[in-house]
Amino acid sequence: MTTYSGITRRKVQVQSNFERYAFLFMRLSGIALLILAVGHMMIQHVLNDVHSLTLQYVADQWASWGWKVYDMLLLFIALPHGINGLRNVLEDYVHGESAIKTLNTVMAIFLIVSLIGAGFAIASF
Amino acid sequence: MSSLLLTLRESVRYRGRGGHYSWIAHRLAGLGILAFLVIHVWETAMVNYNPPVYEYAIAVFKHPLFGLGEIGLMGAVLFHAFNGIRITLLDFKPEWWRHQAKTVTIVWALFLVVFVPIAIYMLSSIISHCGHGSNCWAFPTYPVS
Amino acid sequence: MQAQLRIRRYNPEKDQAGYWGEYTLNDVNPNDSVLDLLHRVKWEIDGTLALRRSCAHGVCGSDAFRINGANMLACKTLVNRLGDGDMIKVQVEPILGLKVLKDLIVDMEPFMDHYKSVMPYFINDDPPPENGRERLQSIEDRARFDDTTKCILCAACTSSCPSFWANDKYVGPAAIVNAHRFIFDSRDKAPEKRLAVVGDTFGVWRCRTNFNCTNACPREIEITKAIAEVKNVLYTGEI
Amino acid sequence: MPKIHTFDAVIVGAGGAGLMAALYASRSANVAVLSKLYPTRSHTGAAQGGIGAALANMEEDSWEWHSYDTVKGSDYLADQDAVDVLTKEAINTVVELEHMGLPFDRFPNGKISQRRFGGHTNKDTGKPVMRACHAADRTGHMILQTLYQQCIKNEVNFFDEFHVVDLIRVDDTVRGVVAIEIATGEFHIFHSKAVMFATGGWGRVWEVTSNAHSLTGDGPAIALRRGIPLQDMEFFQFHPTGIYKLGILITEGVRGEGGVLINSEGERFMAKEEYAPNIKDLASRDVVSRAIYLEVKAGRGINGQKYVHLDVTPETVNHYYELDGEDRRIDREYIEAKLPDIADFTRTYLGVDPVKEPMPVQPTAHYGMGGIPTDVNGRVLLDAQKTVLPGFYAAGEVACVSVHGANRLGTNSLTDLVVFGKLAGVDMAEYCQNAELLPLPDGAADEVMAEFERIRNNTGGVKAHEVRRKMQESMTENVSVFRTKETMDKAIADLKELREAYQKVSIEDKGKVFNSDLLEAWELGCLLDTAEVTAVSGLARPESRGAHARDDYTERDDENWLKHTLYHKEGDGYRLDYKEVTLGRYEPKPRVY
Ligand SMILES: Cc1cc2nc3c(=O)[nH]c(=O)nc-3n(C[C@H](O)[C@H](O)[C@H](O)COP(=O)(O)OP(=O)(O)OC[C@H]3O[C@@H](n4cnc5c(N)ncnc54)[C@H](O)[C@@H]3O)c2cc1C
Ligand code: HEM
Ligand code: SF4
Ligand code: F3S
Ligand code: FES
Repeated sequence: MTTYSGITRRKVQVQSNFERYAFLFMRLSGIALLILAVGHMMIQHVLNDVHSLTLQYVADQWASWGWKVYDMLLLFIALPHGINGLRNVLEDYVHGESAIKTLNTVMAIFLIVSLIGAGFAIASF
Repeated sequence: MSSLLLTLRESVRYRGRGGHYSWIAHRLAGLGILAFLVIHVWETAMVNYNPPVYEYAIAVFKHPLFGLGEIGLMGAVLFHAFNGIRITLLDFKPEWWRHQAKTVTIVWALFLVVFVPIAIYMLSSIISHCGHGSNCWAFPTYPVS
Repeated sequence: MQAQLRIRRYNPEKDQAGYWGEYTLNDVNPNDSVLDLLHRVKWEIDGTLALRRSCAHGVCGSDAFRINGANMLACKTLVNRLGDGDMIKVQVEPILGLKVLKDLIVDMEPFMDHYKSVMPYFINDDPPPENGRERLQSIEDRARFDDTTKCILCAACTSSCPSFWANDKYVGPAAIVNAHRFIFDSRDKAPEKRLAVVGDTFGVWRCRTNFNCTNACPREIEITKAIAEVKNVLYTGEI
Repeated sequence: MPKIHTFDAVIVGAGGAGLMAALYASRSANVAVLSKLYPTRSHTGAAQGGIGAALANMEEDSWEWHSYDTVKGSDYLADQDAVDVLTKEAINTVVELEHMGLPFDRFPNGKISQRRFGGHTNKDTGKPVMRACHAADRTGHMILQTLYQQCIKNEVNFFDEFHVVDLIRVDDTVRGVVAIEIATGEFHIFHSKAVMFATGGWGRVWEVTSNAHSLTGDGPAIALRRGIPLQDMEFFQFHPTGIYKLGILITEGVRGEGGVLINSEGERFMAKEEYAPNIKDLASRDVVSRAIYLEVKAGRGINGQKYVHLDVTPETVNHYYELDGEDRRIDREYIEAKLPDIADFTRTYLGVDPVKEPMPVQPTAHYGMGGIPTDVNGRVLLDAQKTVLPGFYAAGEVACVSVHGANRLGTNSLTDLVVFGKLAGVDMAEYCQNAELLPLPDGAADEVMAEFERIRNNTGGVKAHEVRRKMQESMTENVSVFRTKETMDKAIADLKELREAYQKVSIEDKGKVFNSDLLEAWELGCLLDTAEVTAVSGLARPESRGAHARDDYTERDDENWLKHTLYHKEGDGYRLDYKEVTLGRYEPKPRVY
């Protein structure tokens, strides 16, 4: 008897769209945030608690390139992750086409302004 | 609007299993962290743009209520992080879905194991700061001297 | 034993809004199904109660209701699964996210429209084998989509999904299950067309891996797994 | 005023037969499919074990053998020309289903997987043969889904949840049907050149049944009321293995995979000389049902109750394989893979795990061999001379071609649906090309609307479900696996009383929207009609043949009774008439398994 076995693998052309990237971004940024955000929380909120936090402390940290990069990464990953998460939530509950457009625009602007504003604050310190 | 309220109400009323409550917790935690993050980003940026505002902000953060909030934040980040990793792993490894009920338990267990000691530690540090005789309940005035 | 039923009632010809009907049944057998109880209410107490049912053993998909808070088939839920003791409380409501037409009956059309949107039919225009016989398929290839062939379109899954409650434009787990059925069938030639639908804004990306669907499915289809497999095809471009 | 729709043809019923017909007819005609259920909820979806076709994918087989088994299974009452059409066409049609995407299980050689089933044999050796093409134990589900999917692809017009309540017949023409839109309670008239009934079975006449609540004999009852005879209604199949008390079917595939029936003494009783010493548990259904009945009657039911055990645990199965000298062995995984739904049913409803424990089973009302008489093209026949009623078609369980005769072989119903559904669909489309749309008579829906008004406003105080229950009890008691003159007389008397009670049935729901109270009451009328035809036809046949087994006439009587019964309703009474059986290659001889 001839046998006929095995799994057929097939290549397909998939159209990409924003949601697909957003979805992937949420997962990949999530993995990065596990280190960055949890690390940040541990260092800044547990090991050094808020009572030892001073202007000088921040200034000292940002004097080092390492911390600058760390905080910059955190900012540039966590904020888009969070804002996109908020977008997901809002798109669940807000159905009007124009309403959601307006909200998305506001969130995008807010995101860009925040990234530039806060990013500049870190970079130029 | 009524449909939004209905949705929210039924999301709580629906008798789902682990995954359902993890989803609620993940969503709430994510939104909570975001709210804090937005404040935190701008407040920290003030180190550069407007130091007195920054000083005032960290003074406010030393208030025990904010201390409790900080513990909450810690919990939110930890749960959201672990659960986020769970979702990511299972998304990329569909064959692990068989164990989904277990993964929910594992995430909660891991969360408790990590969070409880940290929470106790953080709580004790709040208490110890209030124990110095200073009136830790009073809000600071602006600008901080 | 005794059963106390709370059934969500609504008659568009009479009522402004829904209300709870309360009924008590005696001599209930722990092996009775919830469908049996509903029949008893309808036949012995109130003939106006409206519900859909047909096969009475979990294969036709007519009677998905929300029973004691979660979606299941009334005919496949035995009283003994809801609790024991001399008195048992059973609460039955229509499934969520679809318009209630009367009592436990909801409008299935939006659900069916989502189902149809994924082109849930075999597409292969190549001429069949010359010997006039079946196309061959390996046992392994057949096994890849076995789980998703079981769907009976009961809507228990889609109507248990918070993403669907929130926004009914989401195609929902049932439609994705049926897309999966064909995407993973090695004989089918149109996976790309289906992927374009389920990969769109209101496709798989609305799934928040909540798992209510998998838990609700009376056919025990691993729905969330199927959804993840479809997502993976969308990431990798390989089936 | 009812809303009027116009189509070339109307198909009533969206099970396997209706959908197959729709698929073919809609290629050239404008067709509407009306169904009281969403199509995918039709009871074809419940069919488990398989669809018979001599594909010979694993071992030698031929359609002639399949014909022989079918004829023998039918106790020689089947029309052999029709049987040949069935078994020959089965092969192409099953392949065609595969081409439509139907996900059959596969053999290691990549071909459609087949298994053994009751009554299917190798004609040379008399041994069981693998002929049942299957997809696990949900073959019917796959057929129903696949056909519905293809209908969506081909944009067939569906009217879902439209309950057909009358056929519009004027002399010897049909002009459409009357239906109630369940969601609104409105009446609609579907005006057409041709009408097909594919409304399935009527197993709800009995108490313990494998049939859905919706299988209430609407089709046969409407036909009867419109002057069309019903054929061979005394032959109703009791499937040997229904779940005890619930009637949920345990497919013959269980025995095809090696399962055996065991009585309270631990005997595999089917092997006894008086039952089926050769193919044992895989004998024809009527034979096995009777054996179970007799075992129980002799006090060998399990725990003295009315059931026996069906055992498919690997230990038992392998034990008997060894005794029978077979090489085959099975294990737990195999059972789980081949019979997943059965395992699910017994776990859900009995808390019994079939790979570890035997299942309690008893015969369950299952399948009507009789129905609306048709030829092989689905054209409805009015009398013993086979006069065609032009434009009226029937297919599926509701039709009687007759390929099942006095007892249907397992897997042959699904074959019947797709083969004759297709042939009927093709013929009907052709008919529509040449036929004219005849005008609707005045007040086409008046009569049935008046009947519904009567039920809606009746104040007799009798509850429909009580009448139904009494009918089911009486039929189960008196017209089941075995019957006698006495029991059938009793049933007929009971039915007369119940019919009077039916005139007093009143309902509580006076509304229009989804008024199932009203529709269930009307369905009860159909059930009573079909029950009566069954009992009357049975009483008139003083012999035992296939599913019609009489304690007072235990022998088959080919000399006088090798003929089909035709029951005509006439006024308030009836007239019985008989039709020749078409014989062929296989001469009637005693049936031994
Ligand atoms: C549990 C079970 C297992 C079975 N297993 C097998 C098997 O393994 N192999 C096999 O060959 N056979 C099997 N059979 C038999 C076979 O499945 C049935 O005989 C067959 O499916 C009947 O198909 P159908 O198309 O005639 O009717 P159905 O599938 O019953 O469909 C009837 C259709 O008619 C519609 N309808 C009825 N009345 C009305 C009305 N008044 N107005 C509008 N619409 C109406 C219904 O909505 C439905 O769409 C099994 C049967 C059962 C019950
Ligand atoms: C610490 C590591 C983190 C991980 C592993 C992580 C992971 C994820 C993942 C995988 C999702 C997608 C969930 C889904 O689609 O169902 C998500 C959603 C979200 N995340 Fe995070 N995240 C992390 C940190 C953060 C931070 C710091 C914020 C706040 C800024 C945040 C805010 C959100 C929000 C608002 C959502 C949307 C929630 C929803 O859709 O229900 N996350 N997160
Ligand atoms: S996937 Fe399961 S729950 Fe969803 S419709 Fe199909 S059978 Fe029902
Ligand atoms: S419930 Fe909804 S969120 Fe995904 S896992 Fe199921 S579709
Ligand atoms: S009645 Fe068919 S699934 Fe419940």
